[in-house]
Amino acid sequence: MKIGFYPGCSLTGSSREYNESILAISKKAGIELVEINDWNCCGATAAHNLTKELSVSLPARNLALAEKDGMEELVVPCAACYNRLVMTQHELNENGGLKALIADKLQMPLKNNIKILNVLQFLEKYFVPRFEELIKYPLAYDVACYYGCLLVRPNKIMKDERWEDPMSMDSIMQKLGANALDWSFKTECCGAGFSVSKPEIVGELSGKIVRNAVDRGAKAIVVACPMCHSNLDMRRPAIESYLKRNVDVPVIYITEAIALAMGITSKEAGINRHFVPVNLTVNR
Amino acid sequence: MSKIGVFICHCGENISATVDVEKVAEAAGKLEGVEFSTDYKYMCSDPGQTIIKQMIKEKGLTGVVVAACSPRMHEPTFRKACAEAGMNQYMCEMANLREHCSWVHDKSDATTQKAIDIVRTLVEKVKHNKPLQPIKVPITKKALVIGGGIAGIQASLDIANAGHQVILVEKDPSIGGHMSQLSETFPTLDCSQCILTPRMVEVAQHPNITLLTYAELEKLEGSIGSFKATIRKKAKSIDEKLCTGCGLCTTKCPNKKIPSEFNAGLGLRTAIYVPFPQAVPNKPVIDKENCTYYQKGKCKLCEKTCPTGAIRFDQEDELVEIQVGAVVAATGFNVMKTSEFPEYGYGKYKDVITGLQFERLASASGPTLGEIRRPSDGKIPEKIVFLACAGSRDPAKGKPYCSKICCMYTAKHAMLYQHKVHGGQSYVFYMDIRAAGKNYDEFTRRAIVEDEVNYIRGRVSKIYEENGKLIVKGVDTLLNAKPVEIEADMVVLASAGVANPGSEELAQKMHISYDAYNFFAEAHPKLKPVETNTAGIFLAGACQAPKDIPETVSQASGAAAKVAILFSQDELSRDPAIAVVNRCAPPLFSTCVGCFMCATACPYQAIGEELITDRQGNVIKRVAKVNPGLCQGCGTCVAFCRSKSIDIDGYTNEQMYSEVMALLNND
Amino acid sequence: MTEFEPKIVAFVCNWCTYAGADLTGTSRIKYAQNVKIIRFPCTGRIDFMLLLKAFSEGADGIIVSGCHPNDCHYTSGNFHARRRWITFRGLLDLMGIDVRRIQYSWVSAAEGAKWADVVNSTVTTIRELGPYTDYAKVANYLEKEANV
Amino acid sequence: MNKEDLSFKVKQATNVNVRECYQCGKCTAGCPLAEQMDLRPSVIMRMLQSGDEQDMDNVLRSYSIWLCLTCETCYSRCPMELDIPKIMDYLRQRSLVEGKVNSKARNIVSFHKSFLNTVERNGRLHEMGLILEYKMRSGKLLQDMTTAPGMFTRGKLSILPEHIKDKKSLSRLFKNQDKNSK
Repeated sequence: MKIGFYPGCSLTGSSREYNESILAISKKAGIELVEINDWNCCGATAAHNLTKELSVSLPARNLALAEKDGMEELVVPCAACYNRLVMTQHELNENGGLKALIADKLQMPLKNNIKILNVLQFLEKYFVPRFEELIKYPLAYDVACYYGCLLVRPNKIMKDERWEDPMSMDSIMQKLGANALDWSFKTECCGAGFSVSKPEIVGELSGKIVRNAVDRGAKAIVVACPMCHSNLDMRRPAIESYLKRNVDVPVIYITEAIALAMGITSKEAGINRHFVPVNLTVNR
Repeated sequence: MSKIGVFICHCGENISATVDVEKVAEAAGKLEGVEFSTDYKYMCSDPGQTIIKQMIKEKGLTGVVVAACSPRMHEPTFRKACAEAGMNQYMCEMANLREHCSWVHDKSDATTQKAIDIVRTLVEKVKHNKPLQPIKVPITKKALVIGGGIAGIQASLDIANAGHQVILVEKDPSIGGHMSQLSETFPTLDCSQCILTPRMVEVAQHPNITLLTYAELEKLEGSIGSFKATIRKKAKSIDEKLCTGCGLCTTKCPNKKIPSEFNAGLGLRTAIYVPFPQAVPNKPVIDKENCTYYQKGKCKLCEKTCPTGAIRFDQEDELVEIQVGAVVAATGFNVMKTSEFPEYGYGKYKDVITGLQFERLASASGPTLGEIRRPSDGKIPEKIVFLACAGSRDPAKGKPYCSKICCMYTAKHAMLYQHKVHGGQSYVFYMDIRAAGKNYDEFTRRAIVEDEVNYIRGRVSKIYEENGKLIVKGVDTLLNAKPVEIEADMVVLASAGVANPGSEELAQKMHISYDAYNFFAEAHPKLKPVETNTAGIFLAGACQAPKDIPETVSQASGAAAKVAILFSQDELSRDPAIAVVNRCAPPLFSTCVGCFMCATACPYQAIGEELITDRQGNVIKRVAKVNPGLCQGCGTCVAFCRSKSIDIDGYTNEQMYSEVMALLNND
Repeated sequence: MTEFEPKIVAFVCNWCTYAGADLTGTSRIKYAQNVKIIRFPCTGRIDFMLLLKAFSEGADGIIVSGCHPNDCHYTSGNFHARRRWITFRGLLDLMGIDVRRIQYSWVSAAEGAKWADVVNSTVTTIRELGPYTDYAKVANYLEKEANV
Repeated sequence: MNKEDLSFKVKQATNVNVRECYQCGKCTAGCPLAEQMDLRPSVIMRMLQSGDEQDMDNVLRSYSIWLCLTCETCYSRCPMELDIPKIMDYLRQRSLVEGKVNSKARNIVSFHKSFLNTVERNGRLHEMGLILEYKMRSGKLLQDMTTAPGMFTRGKLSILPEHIKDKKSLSRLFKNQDKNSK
C-alpha cells in the first residue's frame, strides 16, 4: 500500500530518529510511504510571525505538489508541519481571494482537498487494527503521553473532541501494554520555536511539563512532535537548571515505542540518537 | 355598500417618528368604501376610543380599521370599544403599523408607503368581514399545575386558597424541587427547608389540592377553559393506602450504592427509597432501573420486610384523564454538569463540584451533615475557590445569557464556608458582581468586607491537579491582568442555569413557545410575563429563565392570580373564527361533495358528516359538518377542500384573496 | 438609477411567525421594507392557490413562514402545509416559476432576529432573480382552475 | 470604527472584532508566557479597544507580541471565540513594517529572519546554516556551543544543506509579497 508522506525539515536533521522509526515500522508493516516529490519547508513559526503570505504559500506549494503526485492521503509526522498544512488548507478554503493569489504564484492547480493525517491518525488507521499481528513484545512501563499544542489546537480546526485531555496517544500506548498515566500537562506548551532564541523560556515551560510527568511516576514521556522532543530531550540541561535537580526520564516518539514493541532494534529506530539515554527494554 | 372608518394611531411617537401618519390618514380617506379617516396621538387612550365610538355613531360606520400596534396587543381593546358603540366587534380589524412597520424601518417615504399598503389591505379585508357572535364555552374551574418546586407549590396554594380545585403534578417521588436541596438562602441566610417544608405539608393537607407525585404530563388537548390533560402516574410499586411510611423496606434493600439525586450525586440511596426525610408524600417508591428484583428477577427483600404488605411489584403505569380550565407550567431548571467543562477537567476531579452540590455539603440534612468536607477524601478544605459565570455569559459554551442567581449564591457559599471553616481562605473569580435586588448588594459587600472573601476580577483558564492540590490558573484583570495561581483544596463552579432536559418536548405537548435555550417563552417580554402564547397556560418560576426564590414566588402568585381571574367567570367567550360548511339552495344544498378530505386533515376530529334528507326522510346527500365545540379554527380543512365548500370565519377565502390583491395593487 | 424594489408578500401563522415578527419590532431590529405580512391562523390554512394569486397580482417573491416542526399551535397544521408545499413545488416548475421565489421558513415567537434575517435574505434573493413578469400565465391557470 | 484606527485594520486583516472582548482575562490566565509579558493578551485587547494613538503605538512596540508562541490556548478557551493568535500574527507583521520591533525581541526576529533566509536559499531548512547565520545576526556566538557537537555526533546536524530542485517556483513565492494580505 502506498501513502503520501511529508517528512518536513526536522525529520531530515535534528529529528532523524523520528523519520527512521516511522519508516522502520511502516516497512515492517508493509506500508510504503512515498515522499512528496521536491517538497519544501512549511515555513514553520518564522513564516507566520513575519509574513502572512509565506505562512500560507509555502505549505500550499507542498499541497499542490502532493496533488500533482496523485496523493489522496498525506501523512505528516511533524506536528508543526501538520498544523501549518491543516491551517493552510483551512485558510484557503475560507479565503477565496487568497487562494486565487497563491494558486497564481504557484502556477500549479490546487484543489485543496487532500486528506492530511497526523501521526496519531495514521497509526490509528493503519496500525492499531493490526496490532494483534504486529505487536510482539509489550512495552510494560508507566508512561505520560504528551501531545503539546499543535496536534489539538486550535480545537475549532483540529477537531479533537477531547482537546483539553486528549486520549488517542494514551489508548495506543495502552494497547502496547504500557500504562498511560493521567496527568495534567498533556497539552501545555513546551516553548516550541524558542528552542534556539529563548532557551531559558524553554527551560521553564518544558521543566513544568517534565516535573508533573515525573511526579506522576512516568518512566518515559511519549511525544509525537519534533519540537516537543528536542525541547524535552535536547534542552534537558536548561530544564534541569530550572528545576534545580537532575531528571533522567527519557523522551520517546510514539513511533519509537511501536518500533520497540514490534521487535525492531533501538538502532534501526534511531533511539540511540537521543540526548537523554533511553533505558526502555522489551523482554524478548 | 360598506362605510369604513380608519383610525391611525401615533402611539406617542412610536409610529409617527418614522411614518407620516397624516399622509396615511389622507391616503386612507381616499380609499373606496372608506367613510372617514383620522389620526390621533393615542388611539388606545380613553379619548382615542371615544373618537372611534363617536364616529361609528355619527357616520354609521359598518366597519373599523385601527392602524396602531399589533393586534396581539390591543385587538380586544378596540373590538370592545366598537361593541360599546353598537357595532359588531368582529367588524373591527387592526393594521399593525408599529411592530411590523414603524419600529423596524427608518423614517422614509417607503416606510410611509408600506404603512398605507398595510392599511389598504386591512380595509379590503374588513369589507368582507361578517358580523359574528363569540362562542360561549363553560369554564372548568380546576387548574393543573405542572412541577412541585417552590413555584408550583406557591401557585397551587394561591389557587387553592382562592377556592378552586388544583391538581399538582410532580415528576419526582416528592415535591420540594431545588429549594428543598438548598442550605441557607440569600440575603437573609435563613434555612431553606425550615421555610419550605411547612408549605409542602400545607399542599399535602389542603382540601382543594390533589397531589400526584411520580407523575408526568402525557398529553394536553383542548383550549382555555376546557383542557383535557392526560397524566401518566408512573408505577411506584407501592400501595400508598397500605404504606405507613415506616421506612423499614429502605433499610433492608440490598442496593445501597445508587447516587442520590437529592444529594446531587454526593450521597447514596437505596433502590426503594424516600428521596429525603422531609419528603411529601413521605412514602417510598421503587426505582426499577436499580432494583435487583426488576433487573434480575429475584430479591423481594422489601416485600418480605414490609409489615403492611404494601409492596406491589406488579403495579403498572396508570394514565388518568382530567378536565382543567387552566394550566400553570412550573417545571423549574437545572445546572450545567462539571463534565461540560473541558478546561476544568471534564468532571474527572472529584473536588471540582457545582454550586448545587455545594448546597448539599452546606446543608444540615446533607451527606456531611452541614460540614464542608471535600468529596474525594472527606478532608475539610483550607483553601476553596468559587468560579462565577461558569458556563454563563459564555457563547463558546452555547450560553450567552447571564444565569442571574450565581453572583448571589456564590457570595452566600463563600460566606457559609467562612462561617463553617474558621481560618479557611476563600476566593471568588468573577466578571461582574450582579446583585440588583433588595438587600442584595449589601449582602455581597458583607461577604467581601466582613467575611473577608477574596474577590478577584477575572476568569479561570484551567484547573489541574498537582500533588494533591487543585491548581487554579486565573487572572486579576484589575491588577494589570496579573496571572493568579491558587493551590486549592476544592473548587465550586457556579455553573450556568439551564432548561430542564425534556422541557422542549413538554413545551410541544402544551403548544407553548420556547426560546433558543429551551426556556419557556412568555407572551410579552414586559406586559405579559406570566402568560404564554397559548391562552389559559401560564408560567411560574425558572422554567421561563433562571430566577431566584423571591422572584419565582412572585411570578407563581402572579400566575395564580391570572388563573383566579379566569375562574372568576362562569363561561368564556371564544373567538368565533371556526370552520363552516357552506349551504345553498336546493337541489344542491351545499357545494360539498362529501369527499371528507377536510375530516382527514382536521387535527381535532371536529368534522363529522351530516345527512341531508327530503321530507320522507330519504337521504339525498352526505356532506361534512363542523362541530363548533371542537373546532379550534386552524383552517387546515379549508386549504384541503377541493370544492371550496368549507371556509373559516374571520379568515375566509374571500377575505384572504382580497387582502392579497389589495396588498399588491398599490398604484 | 434606482434599484429594483421587489414586492414580497409574507404568509405567516398567527402563533409563531406573526408573534416573532412582533418581537422583531419590540427589539427594534431593522429590516427591508419590501415585505408585507398577511396573517393566517396557521400555515395549514394557506391554500397554495393564494400564492399563485399573489404572483398573478404582481408579487416578485413570497415568504411562507410558521411554527417549527412539532411546535404548531394546532399540533399538525405546519406538517400539512409542508407536505402540500412539496407537491406545490412541482406545480411551480410546471408553470416555470423559479422555486427560489418562495422562501419557506420556520420562525418561532421567540426568534425576532431570525425573522429579520429571513426577510433580508429573501429580498436579496429576489433582487438577484429580478422582477417576476410572467403573471399572465398564472392568471390563465387560475382562470381554468376556477372553471373546473 | 475609525478607519485609521488599528482595531479597524485588525478587523480587516483578521476578521476579529476586538469590541467583542469583554475583558474576562481568560486568555491571559491561560497564557504560558503571561508572566514574562510587558502587555498581557487581555490588556492588548483592551488597548486595541481604546482606539488611542499612544495605546496603538505601545502595542506595536511591545515585547509581548513577539513572546507569543501561538500555542492557541487563548483562542481555544476564549468564551467569545476571539482568534487572538491571528491578531498577534498581524500585530507582529505591522510592527515589522512600521519598524517598531521591541529591542528585547531583536534576536527572536533575527532567528525568524535567518530561518526564512535558509529556506529561501535552499527551499528547506538547513539547521547548521540557520544556527551559524543566527549567531552572526544575534552575536550570540557562544550559545549552544555545548549542544551543537552533541547534535553533530548524533548525526542530527548535516554540514551541507539539502536543496530542492525547482528553486524558481519557490523564489516566486518570496518575491513581491502582498504585505497586508489577509
